[in-house]
Parts: sequence; structure tokens; C-alpha cells
Amino acid sequence: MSRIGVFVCHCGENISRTVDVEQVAKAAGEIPGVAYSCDYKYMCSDPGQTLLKKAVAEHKLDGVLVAACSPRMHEKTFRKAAESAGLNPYLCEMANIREHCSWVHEDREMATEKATGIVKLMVERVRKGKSLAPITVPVTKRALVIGGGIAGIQAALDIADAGHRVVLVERDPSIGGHMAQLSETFPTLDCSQCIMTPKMVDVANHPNITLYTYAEIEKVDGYIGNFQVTVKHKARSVDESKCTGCGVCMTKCPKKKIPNEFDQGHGMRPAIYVPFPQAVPNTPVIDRENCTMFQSGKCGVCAKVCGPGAVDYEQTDSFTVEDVGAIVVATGFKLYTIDRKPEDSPIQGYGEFGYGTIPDVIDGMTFERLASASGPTGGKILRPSDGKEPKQVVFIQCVGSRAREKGISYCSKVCCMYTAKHTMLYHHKVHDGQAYVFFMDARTPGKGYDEFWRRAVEEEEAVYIRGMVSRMYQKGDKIVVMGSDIQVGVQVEIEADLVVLATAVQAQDGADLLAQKLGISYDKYNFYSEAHAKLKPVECATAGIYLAGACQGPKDIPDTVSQASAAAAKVMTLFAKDQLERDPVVAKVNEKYCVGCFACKKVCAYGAIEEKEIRDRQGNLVKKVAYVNPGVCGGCGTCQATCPSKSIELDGYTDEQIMAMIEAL
Amino acid sequence: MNAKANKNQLTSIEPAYYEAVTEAIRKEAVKILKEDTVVGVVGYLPGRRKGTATPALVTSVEEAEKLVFSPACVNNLSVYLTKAKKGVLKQGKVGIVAKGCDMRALAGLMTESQLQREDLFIIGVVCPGVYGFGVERTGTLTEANIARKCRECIVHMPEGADVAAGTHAELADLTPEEAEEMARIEAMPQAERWAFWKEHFSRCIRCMACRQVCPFCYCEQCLCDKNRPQAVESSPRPAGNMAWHLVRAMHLAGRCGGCAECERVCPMDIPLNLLNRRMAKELKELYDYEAGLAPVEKGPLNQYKEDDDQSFIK
Amino acid sequence: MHDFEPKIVAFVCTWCTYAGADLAGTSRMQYPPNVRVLKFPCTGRIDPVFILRAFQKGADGVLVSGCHPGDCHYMAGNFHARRRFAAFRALLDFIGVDLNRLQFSWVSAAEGGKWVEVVTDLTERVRTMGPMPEFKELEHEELWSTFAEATAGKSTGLNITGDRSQVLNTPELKEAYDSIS
Amino acid sequence: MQIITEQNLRNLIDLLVKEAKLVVGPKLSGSVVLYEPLTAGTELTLDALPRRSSKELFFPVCEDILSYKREGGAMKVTDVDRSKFPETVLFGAPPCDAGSPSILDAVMSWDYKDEFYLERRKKSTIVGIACTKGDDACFCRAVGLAPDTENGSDLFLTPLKDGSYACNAVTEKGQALVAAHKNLFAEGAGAEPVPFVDQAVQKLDLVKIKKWLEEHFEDPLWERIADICVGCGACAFICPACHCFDINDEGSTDDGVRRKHWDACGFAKFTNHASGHNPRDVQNKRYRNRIMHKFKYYDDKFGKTLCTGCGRCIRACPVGIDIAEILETINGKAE
Repeated sequence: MSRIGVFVCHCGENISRTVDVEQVAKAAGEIPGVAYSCDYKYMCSDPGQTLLKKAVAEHKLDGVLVAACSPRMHEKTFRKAAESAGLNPYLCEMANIREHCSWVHEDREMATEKATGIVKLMVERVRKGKSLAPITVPVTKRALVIGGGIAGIQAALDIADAGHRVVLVERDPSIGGHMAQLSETFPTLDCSQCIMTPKMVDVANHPNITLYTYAEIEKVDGYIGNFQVTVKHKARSVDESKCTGCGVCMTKCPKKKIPNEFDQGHGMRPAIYVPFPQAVPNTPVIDRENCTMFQSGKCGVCAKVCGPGAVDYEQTDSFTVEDVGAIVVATGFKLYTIDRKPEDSPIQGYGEFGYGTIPDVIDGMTFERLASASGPTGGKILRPSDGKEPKQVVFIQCVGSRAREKGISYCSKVCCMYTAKHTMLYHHKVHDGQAYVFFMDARTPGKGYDEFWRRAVEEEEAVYIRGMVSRMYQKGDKIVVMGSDIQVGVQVEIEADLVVLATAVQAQDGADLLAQKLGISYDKYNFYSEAHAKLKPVECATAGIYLAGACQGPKDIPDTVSQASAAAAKVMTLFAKDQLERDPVVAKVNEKYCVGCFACKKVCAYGAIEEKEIRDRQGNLVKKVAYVNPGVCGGCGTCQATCPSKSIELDGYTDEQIMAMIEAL
Repeated sequence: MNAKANKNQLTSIEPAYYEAVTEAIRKEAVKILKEDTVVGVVGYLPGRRKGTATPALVTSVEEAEKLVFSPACVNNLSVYLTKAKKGVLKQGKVGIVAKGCDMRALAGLMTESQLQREDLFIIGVVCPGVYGFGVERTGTLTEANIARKCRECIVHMPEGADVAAGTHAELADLTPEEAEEMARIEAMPQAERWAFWKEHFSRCIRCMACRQVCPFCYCEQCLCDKNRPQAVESSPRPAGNMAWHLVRAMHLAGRCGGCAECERVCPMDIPLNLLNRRMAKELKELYDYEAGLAPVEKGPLNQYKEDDDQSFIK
Repeated sequence: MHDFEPKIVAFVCTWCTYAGADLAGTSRMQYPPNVRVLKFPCTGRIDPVFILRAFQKGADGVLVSGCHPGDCHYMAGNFHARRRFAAFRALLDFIGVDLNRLQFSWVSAAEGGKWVEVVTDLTERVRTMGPMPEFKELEHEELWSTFAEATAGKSTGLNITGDRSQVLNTPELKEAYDSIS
Repeated sequence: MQIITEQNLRNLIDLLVKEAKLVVGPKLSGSVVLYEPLTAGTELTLDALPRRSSKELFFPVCEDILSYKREGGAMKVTDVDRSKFPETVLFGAPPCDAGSPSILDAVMSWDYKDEFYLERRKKSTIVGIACTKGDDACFCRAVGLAPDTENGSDLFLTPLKDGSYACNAVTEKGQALVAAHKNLFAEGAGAEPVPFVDQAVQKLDLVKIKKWLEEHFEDPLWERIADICVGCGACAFICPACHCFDINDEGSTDDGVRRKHWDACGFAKFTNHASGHNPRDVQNKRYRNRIMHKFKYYDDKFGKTLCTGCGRCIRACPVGIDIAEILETINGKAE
């Protein structure tokens, strides 16, 4: 039989004013299993806690119930006190007779009855409670950052600067991401590459960073503090350890007319290439689909000219397994492209804009490349069709974004600002040109942002037309843009030389597949979901995985960098301890009775449940059962309510406790 | 018999149809046993009494040649793959004779990781129906002796089987008795509904035939057998009986494939399948889910949509 | 005081509704004292069996309350609970339980007022409905062959023939009994 | 010979009800016929064998043994008042039901006297009736009974072709019942009795079967016939002779009721030890126990066969296990 002590608190007069605390203490003393009960003015005070500790010793109590305020207020206080008296802290509970009773009722008799009822319930909870020990998980102090754009670079540098080792994995041959493609950045108009490339070099040179480019995540096992990540190193056909980056192979490659992805297909590159001159690493990669050697077996020029003999046509994909304790996901975004739209694209429509069919209708990123000094036009604004300088340019905002009927309801956040920037860049480069912008509203929250936008409108002579474009068509070498100006209430028709579409920011291709490997959740647009929109904006629901940048949703550079540093800080917090300590309120499986239907696994939002094989002594498979990884379990108990045989049980909220409480109603 | 051409006019299914199915099953069972494709075949053998058949695991060609299919083959054999005969699956691939409703159970068991498709060789039966209980069990199947569940069968064709025995055949113009009964109960005033079920459940003696024969009651420890804590009283009294049947219905919600074996085997004639039907109807209406039409990743109560109905929540 | 004080049981999640009820307290809002709160980590933990059991053990009304959709501390517990209880409601309705006795709600940690409203509404509604007889009656019903009048002693206090309490009060037996609880 | 008309039989029931006796007989309950208390003679339904046997009159599905409550430091225990068990008359039990108490008396009054059973037994009078129905599951003749076995009944009725019944007061209880209601019975030759139905399984050599069982505790037969058993308790629960029960405390550890209720050797947990070990770990061992208990162990101990051949288990078995067929098989092997 248990020996429970019940301590009824007056809380000054807060409780005793409406509840007859002496009566409650007396009634509590008669509950089976209660060995001691008393009341006291302030249980949370030092003398109150001393009273509790003394009673535990004197009356050999094996459980404690403090009937006082909300456990949200003082549960920690009393559990600590109980612990110092030698009790397991989880055998100390609180009965809430203040917030849930004395403060909300006036009738003394009924409030006293209710308080007694609450105490009775909670005594049962203590009685059926179990001692629990905190869970500790060892932490591997090495981080993985997925994605080598500005978000990944920032996160990797921050973590590495803090003295921890980082593995940075980038899918493309070079890090840099979208930011490396940009010409100048709002709201300061500083050159993107000028601020980006030093950071790229820092990554390459940092002793704590292992950089894998042209690599992808193949598989993720493990959990917070203990992930095992398999990285697939795609065959580069160039041995990185031998290559000096001299570039002779590229100049000698006979196949040079391949549209360059970095320039949105508006520049050319050879079959063996680095994406852009400042690439990190400066090691070329062979584009096997376009390489004559790979396609017909005849060529081999690059191998012949390579002094160090780094070109290796036989190279195959290879794999490494990286042990890491935390993962930062920074996979960025892609821009919605109409012509390359996959059949199942969530966005439908916009065929009327002629993108992909009219050569001089381009997207924002292409304009960035046209405006970039390192771009295909050397920084001159020349239109793709005939290389002429456009004199009338129409910019259209919200192409894809905020168009619920076309599949995307969110705002892409950066387009208002970058379109304003585009009008300025255009104005700076083509002094006699005129920029028109069709827009719904200008969204410019951010430091210096509205000032920047106003500058575009007021000083840089961009004509902003509030309204949408209904149709565009080619007329001679002009593009006729028909739209409405809803402010003036007239139809507008502009004969433009170039049209720039601010297409929507979308999740990266394969974002969902990566999420499935990582076991993190994503929304219907494949953007990754944070654990809490307000208070856990960086954490994933899956412990030990953090988000940085536009993979979570459209973001501009300052926000991305801030979040990347925040994610890095979270990783550092995790790495600050050798062992991770967690609340022991986690689920456990009764392996004897589990039959492996894995309903628990299906409802677990944390991915904490794994399949475990039970084998006999001969090694034959007996059955598969569920296994809860205590390091990952969040403790919600949804699994237990789902399990038909109750072979999985949440410590701290067991069926036995709950049933006993119901019995005591 | 020209079942295919006249399927809408059929008022009876003659024994010849079942004989043809029997032949096909025997042929297939013999073949897969001879070729060592399977270690055994779970099928039906004739019973001693007229109009009865009994489940059997046959492992030899001689036994396989005795397998039958008739309207007396009421059992859902999939239960043997999770319970009494589950050991046989460890020895190798198993053949099983399955009607459409049994196929739904198999699909459900695959959904719940209890079976792997590759471990089974499914001899599907194009089933026109089986006998009900308390009816004349003569050779010919008619509206008068067909089981209640078969009247509303949507799975005459055993989709997803390795082979199908029989051609299409079904009785025409059967009144949906079970749906009508369900509607009748739903239309009762609430107190009358309570009285209806209370009366039925009070007869329950907790023989657990409903549980034991259910392909989905494969738990090694039934919640209702647990005594610490005792969520459901194990004594056969009205209180515990009510709790047991509610728990049973709830645990089968979204999983039950509608074979109605629970109702058939109840020695106290409790219309248990009505509960299962009611839950199935609700899940179809709310989440557009029908159990067992194919193996799926998650059942309706193991998943959610953010915009699920919540009109009942304040 | 009323003629009938219904027993109301509330199953609530600790993060939202329990905190909402705390807020009602700190705001000194008033509501009927009939409710007993059982705290769970999440509505996802709440098994329909608990509701059934509460009715069996004398509850006249049951409230289940948790975080609003999207606010779940555990991301999806309340979404799973929503489906589970939608199904369970249908079952109870089909079996003939008046669903007016079973209330579901989302009450956030900020909604002290809503907690008061939900609890008050349910208490008053159940009060007008009167005691819930169904499950309670079942608890006392026996099959005919049990001869209920012979065992009526347990519920009415009558017909007590033998009092073995003296026998069972030997230290050994007491210890044996004590050890199992 | 004493004759009672059908009307007078029903009148007798009415009179007994008025005398505050508990009158139990086959009665339509929902769609099934069960032995239930009759409130009027018209409720008696004799055209079908009740689904459950009449054993529940003496051995209820579930009954309280005691109730307990912790008061202060002491546990207060309250017994059931068995003196409240009513005087009972059972009507319409065919020999396969009426005969069961005389089989069970042996075990119930063996080393431990089951006071609950014996008290009920003492207070009951059994009005048996010769069986003129029967189907291909019946095999009472094969286990030593017959449709007109009077043993077990206090008063035995034989249906006559004119609808009346020939009565034979087998015991003093039966004589007392007739004597107390003399005017309902008439002396006469009576019409011809209604003929009995032929039974499919008529002859079994129970001695030989027992011998075979003695020698074949381990035998492939068990696996062959019993592996399809799904382990429910339908056969045991509706059996007139099965008498296993479980005892459960229901309620909390402080306040509750100790109940005794039917159990079945077919349940997987029937022999499960607290240690987790289960000596009857597979279904065929459990089914073997069922046969052994009925045709060997009980005979060893009490010289009786624990089966009345009512055929209920054959009709009810979800998977068509046919005890008569099994006995025939064993009989054949034992030759």
C-alpha cells in the first residue's frame, strides 16, 4: 500500500477564502493510500517546502500530492523539493485547487467539495505513478548543413567558427546558390558576388568545414545527437584531389555551345565546366549527357590536356556515411518557370503571358543575369531575341504568387523589392528607357525597403500601374502588353521591347523527397514546416533538425542570413552539452504483446517509432514490433490512444493512472 | 449456365456454378502444390452435415483434390493467416481461397503489416454469395437463403488475386436488408436505439467468437482481457458487454472489410455487423474511405487532413 | 443549489485548455463547480475508452478539449483526436447515447472566457437533461440467473449476512491486500 | 397414466408464477430462444432447442461471490445472501439439458462444495420433456442418453400426438408438483406419443473411446482436427456440461465485487500462468483437453461422461468443428 502525503495549501487566503482547507486535508487523510495529510499557509515558501521534506522523512512517504495552485506554476518547485527529500520527482504531483477551484467558485461548501474531489483524483494519479528517470542521449558534435546557398554557407560558417565540425553538402558543382546569380541586392544595391564570394572562399578554407559539392543526401538514419547520413557523391569525372583548377580542359573542350544553367540558359558553357568563374570549389565537372566522350566514346581531349591527369571517365557515384548530431536544412527555393512547368505543377495558367514562346518575355532571375557584370551580356541590358537594348520594359509582379485560383495562395515576398531594384538597374543602364510595373500592391516591410521602393517610383521614374495584365502578344519586334489600371480605371496597352515576369518563389524540386528522408514535415507547397510558427520558427518538429532560408518559405537575404545564424545558434546550444537530457514522459513498447501493426508509427508526428525485429536464440525472426526512440519521442501519447492492445504506453500518463482517476470521480 | 449474359436476370445460382468453381480451385491448388509454389493451401472441405463446410489447410495433392466451394463456404479464411495457422507462413508461401469480402480482409492485413503480398498465393473466388444463417441450406442459392451481407456485396470479383475461380454471377434485385435495418435503427428515437442495443448486448455471454473469428482482432493481448487496468469488465454482465461491443466497434472502425463473420458466428444472434457497417458508413461520409479495397499506407483513423470536418467541435 | 448537480468530467490537454482554465482562474471568472478536470499531454492521448469509462462511473456529461487545429504542441495530436472522436461520436449516437452529453471544444491558453462558456453551457445543458441513466443503470443490471436480489447488498447496503472484516484484518492478510494496491 | 393438456401446462406455469416461484423455460428473446424467466404460460416456446443450455439456472453466466470495501484501514467483505435464491421450476428441458445437473452434481459437491450451485440446485424442480425435434447435430443416443431419458427430470413429459403430454413424476419433487396442482392433470390412456427423430450419429463405444484417449494423449489427430479451432468459447458456453469459470475482482482495489463467470478451455489465456508460461500453448492442445475432459478425465473421477449429445457445439462452432464426427473417428480408430 502506498504512503502518500497530501499537503493542502492556503495560498495566503487565495485558496482558504473559498475552500475549507482543513476540511480538505482531513478528507484527504481518509483516502486509502494516504498516510499523512496537513494544511499550510504557503506551501511554496521555504518553511512550506521544509514541511514537505520533513514529512517525507518522518512518515516514510512514497508519494506526494500538493493541493495548491496550477502545476504550471509550481510543479517544478515541489518536484525539486520532493527530490531533495529523496523521492523520485515524478511521484510528486499537484492538485490544482486555486486556478481551477477557489478562484472560480464562490460557494464555500461546493468549492470545498470540489477541492476534495480534485485531491481524490490526484491521489490516485500519484498512487499509480511510477518513478521515472530522465533520458540522456549522447551528442555527436558535428553538424550537417544541406544546401550551399547563402543560408547554408552562413550556418556552416557560424557553427564552424564556434569550434564544431561541419559537413556542407551541395547538390550543384559549386556552392553559392541563387545569391551568386544576383547582380545587385536590395535595398543597398551592393554587388551580390562581391559580398558572396568571400564567404564562399571562407567555407572552402575553413578547417572545420568539410565541403561536398555535386553531392546529395541519400539516406538519413538516427535521431537528435546521433544521425547517420549517407551522402551520395555524384561522379564528377574529375578527381578533386588532383585537379589544380587551371581551366585548360574547359578551354580545349570541343563542345562549347551548351546553354549555361547559371545564366538561365542565356550564356554558353563547355561540356567540362565550372558553373561560373568564382565557383567554389574551382574543380570542373563533366556534363556526361553533353560530353562527346560519354555519348560516342570518341574525344578524350580534356584527359589529354590535363597536366595532373585529373580527368577520370571511369569515375562512379560513391557514398560516405557521416555521423552528425544536428542537421541544418538550407535547400533554398526555385523560381516558378512557365515553360518548364512539370505536368503536375500546382500552378496552372499564365499561358497568356507568352513566356517560353515569346523570347523576350523573361523571368526575374534572367534579368538578374542580364544586369550582372559577369553575365552573358557583360552587364548590358540586351534582349535575348536580337540583342537590342530594350527601350520600354514591362515588369509584371505576382506571376504565380497570390493567385489562389492558379494554385499558389502565398506571397513570394521578395518580388516587390527585386522588381523595384530591376527598374532601377534598368534605369541606370538604359538612361532613355522606360520601365513599367504592373502590380497588385507593393509590399515593402523591412529596414530601408519602403524608402527603396519609393526611390524607384519617385526618383528612378518607374511607372507603377496598379492592375493585372490580361494578355500579351508579339507584334513585329514589340510585345503588346494589355492590362488594366484599376486606379485610373482604364485599359492600358504598352508596346514593350522586353517583359520581365516576377514569377513565384517555389520549393526546390525534390524538397518533398528530401523531407521524407529526413522525416520532417512539409506543407502543401513542399515548403518545410517549422515546429511552431511563432516560438519555434527555426526548429523542425523532428528534434535535431533545423531550418534556414527559403526552403521554409520565401525569404529575402537578410531574413535568410538571420535564420541561418539562428539555426547555427540552435545547433551550438545542442552541442554545448555532451549529453542531451530529456523529460522522461515518453512512450514505451510492451514487446511481448506488440503485434507490429505499426498504427503507432503511422500517427507519430515525430518519426520516433521504428520497426524492431525480435529474434529467437537461433536467430530466426519471431516478429516485428514497434520500438520508440526515447531521444525522439515528443510525449504526446497519440500512439497509445491509437494502439488497440495498448502495447505502447506513455510514461507519466499510463492507462492505469487514468483509469484509477476515472474510478475516483 | 450462362451467368455472364444473364447476370441481371438471375434469380438463383445453381449448384453447377459452385461445382465449376470447385473444379477451378482444385486445379489451381493441385498445381501450386505440385510446383512447390506454396507449402499449403487454406481452403474449404465439406462438413459431415449437409450444407456445411469447414476450413482446412491442405498440404498434399490428394487433400487438395477434395477442396470444395459451395454456398456453405461462409468462413473468412484470412483469419487463419494471423491466428491459428499463422505458423505456416513461416514455412513458406501459402495459398488461400478468398472470396471478395475475404480479399478485403487480406488487403487490410497487408495495410497493417500483418501479411506480405508475396507470401500469399491468392485463389480468388468470383463469389455469387453464401448461405445466411437459420435458412434452408440446399444446393441452390436464392434470395431466400443468401446471407444478409451478400445482398449488398460490392466485391463479387476478387480484385488483386493471383487467379480467379469462376465467372461473373450474382443474383438480381436483392433488397439491401442490412442497409434498411441500419436506416430503421438510425430513425429510431435515441432511447429506443439504446433499448435495442441494450437488449441485444444483454444476451452476450462473452464467448468471444466474434473476436476470435475476426481477421482484424489479431492482438496478442486484447484490451478487454487486461485487468491492470481493467478498461472493460471481463464479466458477462450488461455493463461490461456494452463496453466490450463499443470498444470492438471502435477498434474495427476504418479497418473492417465487412465479411460479417462476427455476426454469423454469434451464438446469441447479436447483429454485430450493423455496428461495423455504421462505422464504415461514417468514415466513408467523412473521409471518403472504404476499407480493404486495396492495401494502403494508412487507415482513416491513422491519418488526418487539416481541413477535416470539425462541425461537432465548439 | 439546484435539485440536480450533474457530474461533468473534462479531459483536456495540458498545453491549451488546461492553461485556458488556469487563465479563467487568474482572471477570477466564475463557472459551475461541477467539472472535474483530467489533464493529458495532448488530446491525441485521449482514448475513447476513457469517455466510456467516465460515463460508466457516473459522469452525466463529458467534455474533451484541446488546442485549436494547427496549435497542437505536438503538431498533430489534435488532428488525430478529431478523427477519432468524430468516429466515436457516430458510434455513441448509433448506440443510443444522447450526444448532448458529450462536448468537444478547442480552447486555447488565451481563451479563459471560452473555457468558462463551454463548461457553463455543458453543465447547464446537462442539468436540464437530468442525470444520465443509461450506463449507470447498466452497472447495476444483472442477468436473470444471477438473482440480483441476493447480491443487492452491495448497492443498497441491505442483506449483509457475513462480515468477514475481522478475519481479513489479520496482519498477514492485510499486508497481502495492501501489497496489491 | 397422468395426462396434462397443453393449455393446462401453460396454466400450471401461470399458477406457479402466482405462487411467486421463479419459473424458467424456453422463451423467445429477440430472435433466439433462451431459457428465461416466464411471466406467463403463453411464453413457453417448445418448438426449438434453446441456444444456451439450462445449466445457467444453477451455474449462471456471471454471479457475484462477494463485495469488498476498504473502510479506514480494514477491508470489509460482504457475502452474497444465498437464502434469497428463489424456488425455481424449470420447464421444457429436453433430456440433453435436464440430464446435465445430475452430471454436474458430482463435481460441484466433490472436494469443495459449491454452495452457490448446490443452493440453487436444492431449490429447483426440473420438468423435463421428451425430445421430438432434433437435427443432424444431435447425438444424445451415442453418449448414453435418449430423447426420452427421464433421468435428471423431476417430472417428465412426453408429447402426445393430440397435443397433450403424458406425465411421469420421476422424483418426490415431481410428485409434489403434481400433487399440489392435481386438478390440472387427468388420468387416462392418452394418445400415441409423437415419434422421435433419427439421429445421424447413434452408436459410439465410450469405453473404447476412453481407452483410445488414454493411449493417445499425443497423436497427430489432434493437430489435424483441432488446428482450425479459432479459440473462442462458444462451444463451452452453450454446453450443458461445461462448467469452468473464472473469478475476477471488478471495481478498484478499494471497492469492488468479486465475480465468478463462465470460462472456456478453448481460450488461449485459460491456462496462462502468472509467469507467462502456458502449458497449453497451442490450440490443438486446448481442444484436446476439451475432448479429454469430457470423455476421459470426468469419467475417471466421477464415472460419468461430460456430454449430453445436445449438439449445440456442433451447430455453433464458427469453423464447423464437429465433436460427433471426431468421436466417430476415434471410435473407428479404436476398433
